Amino acid sequence: MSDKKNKKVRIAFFDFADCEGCQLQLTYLNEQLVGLLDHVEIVNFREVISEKSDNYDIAIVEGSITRKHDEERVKEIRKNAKIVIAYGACACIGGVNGLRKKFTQQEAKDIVYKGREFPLEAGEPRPVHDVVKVDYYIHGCPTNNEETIKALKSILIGKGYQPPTYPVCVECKLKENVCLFEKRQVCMGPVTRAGCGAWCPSYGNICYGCRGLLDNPATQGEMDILKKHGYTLEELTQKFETYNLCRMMGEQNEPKKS
Amino acid sequence: MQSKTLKKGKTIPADFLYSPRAATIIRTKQMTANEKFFEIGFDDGQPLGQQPGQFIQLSIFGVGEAPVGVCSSPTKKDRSTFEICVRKVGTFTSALHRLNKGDKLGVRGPFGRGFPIDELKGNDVLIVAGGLGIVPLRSLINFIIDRKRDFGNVMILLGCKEPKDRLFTDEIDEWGNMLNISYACTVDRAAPDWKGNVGVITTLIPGVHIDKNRTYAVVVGPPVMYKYVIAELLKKGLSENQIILSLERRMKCGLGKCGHCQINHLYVCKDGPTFTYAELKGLGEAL
Amino acid sequence: MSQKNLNINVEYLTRVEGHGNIVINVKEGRLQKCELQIIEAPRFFEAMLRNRSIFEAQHITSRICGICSTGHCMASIKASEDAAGFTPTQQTVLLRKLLLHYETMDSHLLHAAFLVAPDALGAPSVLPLLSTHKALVLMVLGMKKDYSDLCDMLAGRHTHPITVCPRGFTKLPTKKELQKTKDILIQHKAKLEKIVDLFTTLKLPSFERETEYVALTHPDEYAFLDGEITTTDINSLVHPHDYKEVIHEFHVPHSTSKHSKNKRDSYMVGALARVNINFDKLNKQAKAVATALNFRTPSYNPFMNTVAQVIECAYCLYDALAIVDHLLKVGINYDEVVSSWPKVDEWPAFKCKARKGVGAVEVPRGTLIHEYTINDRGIIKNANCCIPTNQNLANIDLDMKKMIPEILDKSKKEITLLAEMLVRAYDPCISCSCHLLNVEFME
Amino acid sequence: MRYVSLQKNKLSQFVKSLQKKYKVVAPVKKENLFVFAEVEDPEEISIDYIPTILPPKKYFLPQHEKLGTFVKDSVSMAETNIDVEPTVLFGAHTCDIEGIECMDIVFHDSPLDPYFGKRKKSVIIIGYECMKPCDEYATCVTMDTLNPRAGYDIMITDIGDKYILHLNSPEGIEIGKNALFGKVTNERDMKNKLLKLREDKLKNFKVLLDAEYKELNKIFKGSYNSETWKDVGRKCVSCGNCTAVCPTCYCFDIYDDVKLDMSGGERRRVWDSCQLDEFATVAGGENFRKERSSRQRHRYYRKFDYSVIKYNKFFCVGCGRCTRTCMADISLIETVNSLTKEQKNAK
Ligand SMILES: Cc1cc2nc3c(=O)[nH]c(=O)nc-3n(C[C@H](O)[C@H](O)[C@H](O)COP(=O)(O)OP(=O)(O)OC[C@H]3O[C@@H](n4cnc5c(N)ncnc54)[C@H](O)[C@@H]3O)c2cc1C
Ligand code: SF4
Ligand code: SF4
Ligand code: SF4
Repeated sequence: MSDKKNKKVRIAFFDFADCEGCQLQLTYLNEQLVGLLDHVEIVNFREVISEKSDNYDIAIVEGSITRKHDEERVKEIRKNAKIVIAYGACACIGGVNGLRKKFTQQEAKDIVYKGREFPLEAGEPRPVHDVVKVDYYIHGCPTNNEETIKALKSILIGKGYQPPTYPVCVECKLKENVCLFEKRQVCMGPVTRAGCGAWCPSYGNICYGCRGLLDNPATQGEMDILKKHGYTLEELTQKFETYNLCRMMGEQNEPKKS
Repeated sequence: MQSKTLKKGKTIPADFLYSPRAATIIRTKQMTANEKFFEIGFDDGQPLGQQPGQFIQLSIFGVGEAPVGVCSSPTKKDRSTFEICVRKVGTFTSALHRLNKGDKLGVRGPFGRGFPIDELKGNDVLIVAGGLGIVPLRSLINFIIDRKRDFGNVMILLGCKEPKDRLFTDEIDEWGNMLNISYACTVDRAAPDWKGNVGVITTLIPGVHIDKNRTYAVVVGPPVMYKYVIAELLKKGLSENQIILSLERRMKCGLGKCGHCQINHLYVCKDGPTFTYAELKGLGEAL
Repeated sequence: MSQKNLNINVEYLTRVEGHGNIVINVKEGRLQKCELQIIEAPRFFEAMLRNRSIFEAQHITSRICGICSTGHCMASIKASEDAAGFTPTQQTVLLRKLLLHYETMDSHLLHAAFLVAPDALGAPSVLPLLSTHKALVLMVLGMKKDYSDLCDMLAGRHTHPITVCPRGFTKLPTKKELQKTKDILIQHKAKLEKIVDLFTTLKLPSFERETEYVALTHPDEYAFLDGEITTTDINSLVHPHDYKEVIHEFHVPHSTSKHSKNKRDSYMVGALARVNINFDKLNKQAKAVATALNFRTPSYNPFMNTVAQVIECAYCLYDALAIVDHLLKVGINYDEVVSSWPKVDEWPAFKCKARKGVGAVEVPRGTLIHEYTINDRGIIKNANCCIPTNQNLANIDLDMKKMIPEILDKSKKEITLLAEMLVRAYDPCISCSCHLLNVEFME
Repeated sequence: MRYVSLQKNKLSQFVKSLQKKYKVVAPVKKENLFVFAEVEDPEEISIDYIPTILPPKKYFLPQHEKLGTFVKDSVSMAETNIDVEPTVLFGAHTCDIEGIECMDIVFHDSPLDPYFGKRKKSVIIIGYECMKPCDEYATCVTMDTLNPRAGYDIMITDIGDKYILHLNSPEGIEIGKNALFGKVTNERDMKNKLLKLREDKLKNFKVLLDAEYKELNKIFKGSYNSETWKDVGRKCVSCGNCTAVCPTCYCFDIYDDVKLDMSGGERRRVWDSCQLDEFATVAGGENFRKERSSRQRHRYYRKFDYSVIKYNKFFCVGCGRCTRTCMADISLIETVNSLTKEQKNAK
C-alpha cells in the first residue's frame, strides 16, 4: 500500500444515513491534509468536489446502511475498493441511527410522517459490516482527526489500524481530568472504547459512548455503579442505548480484530 | 545527592538501550506457510554475542518492535551473522515477513538469561520442543553439536500439529545422524502417509531412557504443553532443578521496566526467559 | 422561445450538504417537470427523541446534521429550557450567541467562498482555485481553521459541541482563551475585507422572483438566538409557540418531501430573508458591506442570498468582538459551570415542569424550530423539528420553474450549471431536511 | 547549616525567587480537586491540598514520552531532544516523595533508564510536611510515609509560628542561602523540636489499616488465593484509573508514530495499565491475566509483595489515590482489611 511505485493511493469518500459531520472533520485538517495529499489522491468527496470516480483503492464509508438501494451501493463500493474503512459511529456501530430501532418501522413513520399518503422507503439502520466486509474502523461521533490521521498513516504504511481495546477512562486520566464520578455525575467512559482522547469528559460533559462498547465491557460493574447513583434500570439501559442500540439488539457484533 | 545541572532542552543521544542497531537481512527462507527464516548481520560486522536461549528485540520503524529468540548458536562458523525464525501472527510479524534479502531492520539485545550452559555441561540433555519451541532450542542443539565433547547423551523430542508444520526438517535428520544424539518426533494429527508417531508430545516421554541423576530436560513449547510435560518428567525422577523451561510473555522494553512480561515477581525479559521449574513452581501466573 | 427538448438529471448534486437530485424535463420548449429531489435516507429523529431526556436532546439532535449541529443544539436547548422552565443566565446567553456567531460565520464563509465562488469563477470546485486564487483560498482555509479553534475553545469542538447543554455550559472559557479569541477575531477584520473585495468582482446571475420572506425578529438586536417570527407578508409578530400559524407543512404530489408555505405557495428563509427583514438592526460594519456589495432591500434575487451571507459575516464578526470585549471586561463567573445532567444526588428526585416548549433560532440556513412536549421528569413525549432547508424547498422549486424558461436559449450545460447554482444559492442542507424527507428515484 | 526558617507570609516571595531560576510546578486547584501544574503566580498554589489527581511521577515519567526519532529507511534512532527544564517540584507530600523514590529504584535498577535518569536529575524536590490527614483514604500512617525521611532537597515544616526548612542536599543548601530565610541557631534543638512535633501530630491521624506495617507482607504471602480477589474483580470495570494515579505504577507501552509525510517519525512510550485486557495478552489471543480478579490481585501484589521480594520495599505509599479515584468503590483499606481478617481468622 506504500508509495513504492510512487503511485498515490486513491481514496474515495461515501456517505449513507448520517449527518456528514465526520467528513466535515476532514475539512478542519488544513495543513495536515496538504501533507497527506502528498501520498493520497482524493477522488471522491462529494461535499467539497464535483468530480467523481470509480477508480479508488480505499473507500471511506460514512453513515449507516438503511435502504435496499444503499445496500447495493455499498456492495458496489466494496467491489471497487481494496480497503473499506468504516468511518464514524453510524458506519461502525450504527450510532444514534440505532435509536430508531426502539420503534418498528411503521411506528416511526407514523410519528414522523403523520398524514403522509405517499410511499416512503426506509430500512433498518445497520452498521456497514452488517452488509459488507469492513477492513478497518475509525470510530467516533464525530471522528477525531488525531485518530483519523493516525489510522490513515498506519493503513498507508501497511500496518493496519486497530482502535484501542481499553476504555475512555485511560485517556481521561492521562489528561488529568477530574473524573465525573468525583463530580457526582455518571459517565459511560469505563465501558466505551477509547481513542477520542476523552473528548467529552475533558470538556466537562459525560461520555455518551459514541465509540461503542468495549469488546469486553464490564457491563455489570458499570450497571452497579449507575444503580448505586440512583439510576433505574430503564434509565440505565437508555444510557447504553444512545449509540449502541444496534449492538444491544443482538445485531451482529462488531467483528473482532481483522 | 548528585548535583543537578541539566540545561533546558538538552539534546541527548537516543540511548542505546532503546535505540536499535542497524542490521541487514542476508538470507531468508520460507520454512512453512507461516514461518520464515532470516539470517541477519549487523551493519558494523560485530557479532551479536548471544547465549543460546537469549532473545533480541527486532525493530521495523513505523511498525514497532517484537521479541524473538535467536535460533543460531554463537558457535556458528560465521559469527558475523545470526539467525531467527518467525511465525506470522500479527502486525509486526506480518511486516517482517514482507522483508527480504537486503532489507534493513533494527536489533536491540541480546536480552535475558539464556540456557544454563555451565550446568548442562558434562550431563545428558533431553530436549523437548513443542511447535515453535524448536526455534530457540535449535541454538542450544547446534551449540551442543559444536561442543559435543562437553556434553553427554542428547535426546531430542519434537512435537507439532501436523507433519507440514515441522521446522528445520533437513537439519533434524542431520541431528539424528549425529553420534549420541537420538531424536523422536510426533504430530497431533497426520495424513495416512506419515510414518512417524501420532499423539501429543507427552506420549513420547515415558519411552525415553534417561539417567535421572545426570540429565537435564530443556523444554520449550506453547503454554499448554508445560504442565503435562513437567508431570511426565517428574515421574521420570528428574528434580525440579533439572527441568529447564523458556517462557513467552508480551514484551515491550526487554529491560525489566515496562511490566508486560511480569509473572508474579519475575520479569521474563530479565530474569528469564529461561527458568528452572524450581524457580517457577508455586508462582500462580507462570504455568 | 426555442422548441427545445431537454432532460437534465443531476444525480448526487455536489457541494451541498446531503444528497439531492435536480430533475428538469423540457418538451418542445415547455417545462414538464422541474424539481429538487431529496434522496437522503430518512432518519426519523422525532421518533428517536421520544422517551429521551431533555438533558440529552441536544446531544441527539445535534446529530441531525454535522454542518448545522450548533444550530440544532441551540434550538434543542431552548426548547428544553422553555419546556422545563429553566432560564439561562446573562453570561450563558452571551456565550451561546458567540458560539452561534462562529457557526454562522463558518457556514457562510464555506458556502460563499468554496461552494459559490467556484461557480461564479467558472471552476468545477475549490481545488482549481488553489492555483488561480491561492492566497485567498489559503486565507479562507485559515479562517475556517480559526473558527474551528474558536469552537474548540468554547464548545470542545465544532461538530457536535460538547459544552453546551440545558442550563448553561459544562466548561467555561479561561481568561487566556477569551484573550486569544479576541486576537483571532481582530485579525479577521482585514480578512473579511478581502472576501468582500472578491464579491465585488463576482458576477451573480440576475434573476428575480418576489416571494415571502420569513425570519425571527427582535426589537433590540439583529435576531439570531432570540426573537419572534415575522414575515414580509404579515405586519405582526408570531410567538414561537405559535409557529404553525406561519409554517404550514404539507405534502406535494410531485415530490415526496415535506414542503412549507404560509399564505403564498412558498416562502424563503435564510440570510436573504433575515437581511430583508432585519436590515435596520445590522451594525454599521455590516451595513457598509451591504453598500459595498450593492445590496438593496428588499432583494428578490435568490442568488443574492450569498451576498446576504457575506453581510451577516460582518455583523457576526463585530458583534462577536463586542461580546468578547464585554466578557473580558466583566470577567467570567466560573460558578456558573453546570453539569450536563442533574447530579446524582439531585437525579432520583428530579422534577421539572411538564409541558410544551419551543426553541426558535436563526441558524445559517434560516429559522429552525424544535418543539418538545415533556413530562415532569424531563422526558420527551413528543417532538417536532422544523428545518430551514425544508422550508425553502417549495421556494426552490418555484424559482426553478420561473428561471428555466427564461434561460432556455442557453446550452444544456449552462442550464444545468445555472440550476445547480440556484439550488446551491440556498445553501441547502439536506442531511437536516432528511430527518423527515423521503427518497424517490427518477430514472 | 541544615535548617533555616521562613516567616509564614513569605512563602509566595520564596516561590517567586525560585521562579527566577526554575520552572516551578506546584499543587493548584482543578475544579474540586488538585493537580500539579506549572504556576505563574504563586498565589495559584494551594498548599493545603489532598493528593493531586496524578502524582508527580508525571515529571519523571511523562504520560507520553519521546524515546527517539527516526527517518525513513534508516534503522537506528537519531539524537533526541528531551525537554528537561530545571524544575522545582514544590509542595510535594512525603508520600509522593516516597513514591518518587520507588520509581527511582526501578528505573535505576540496572540497566538505568536514561530518560528517567535525566529527568530525575533536573528536578529539585521541595516537600511540604503534612500535619493533618488528607482525608479518609490515606494510609500513610501505616505505610510509614508520613514523616520526611529522604528523597527531597528541601522539606518545609509548619511549626506553628513559622516554617522550618530542612535543607537536605547541596542544591537545597544553595537555595537556603536566600536572604528571605532566617537563621536557625541551634540545629540540635530544632531537630529535637521537629521530632517532638512529629510524635505529637500522630494523634491527628487515624489508623485505618487493621494490619501493622510489619505484618502486611505476611498477610499477602497467605492471601494469593483469597476470595477477596473475586469480590474485587467483580466490582472492577478495568478502567485503569487506579494504576494511572498510583505514584509507584510505572508500566508503559512503546509505539511508533509516523510523520504525516511518511518521511520518518518518533518512537514513544505511554503509560500502560495492568488492569487492561490487552496488557498481558500475546499474539494469538492468550491472556495470562484474563480475569479482572487476577489483574487486581496483580496490582496489589506489586505493592505489597513482589516489590518486597525484588526491592525489599512496599510500593504502596499510602496516598489513597487508588481508593479516591475508583468509581467502583474498590477501597485499598477495605481490601487489605478483608485480607487481614481472613488471615487472622485462619490462625
Ligand atoms: C522471549 C521471546 C522469544 C520469542 N521468540 C520467537 C521466535 O523465535 N519466533 C517467533 O515467531 N516468535 C517468537 N516470540 C513471539 C513473538 O514475540 C510474537 O509472536 C510477536 O511479538 C507478535 O507480534 P505481532 O506484532 O506480530 O503481533 P501483535 O498481536 O500485533 O502484537 C503487538 C505487540 O505485542 C507484543 N506481543 C504480542 N505477542 C507477543 C508475544 N507472544 N511475546 C512477546 N510479545 C508479544 C509485541 O510487542 C508486539 O509487537 C518470542 C517471544 C518472546 C517473549
Ligand atoms: S470522567 Fe468518565 S471517562 Fe473520565 S475517568 Fe471518569 S468515568 Fe472515566
Ligand atoms: S468521550 Fe465518549 S461520547 Fe465523547 S467523543 Fe469520546 S467516546 Fe464519544
Ligand atoms: S480504578 Fe477501580 S474500577 Fe478502575 S481499574 Fe482500578 S480498581 Fe478497577
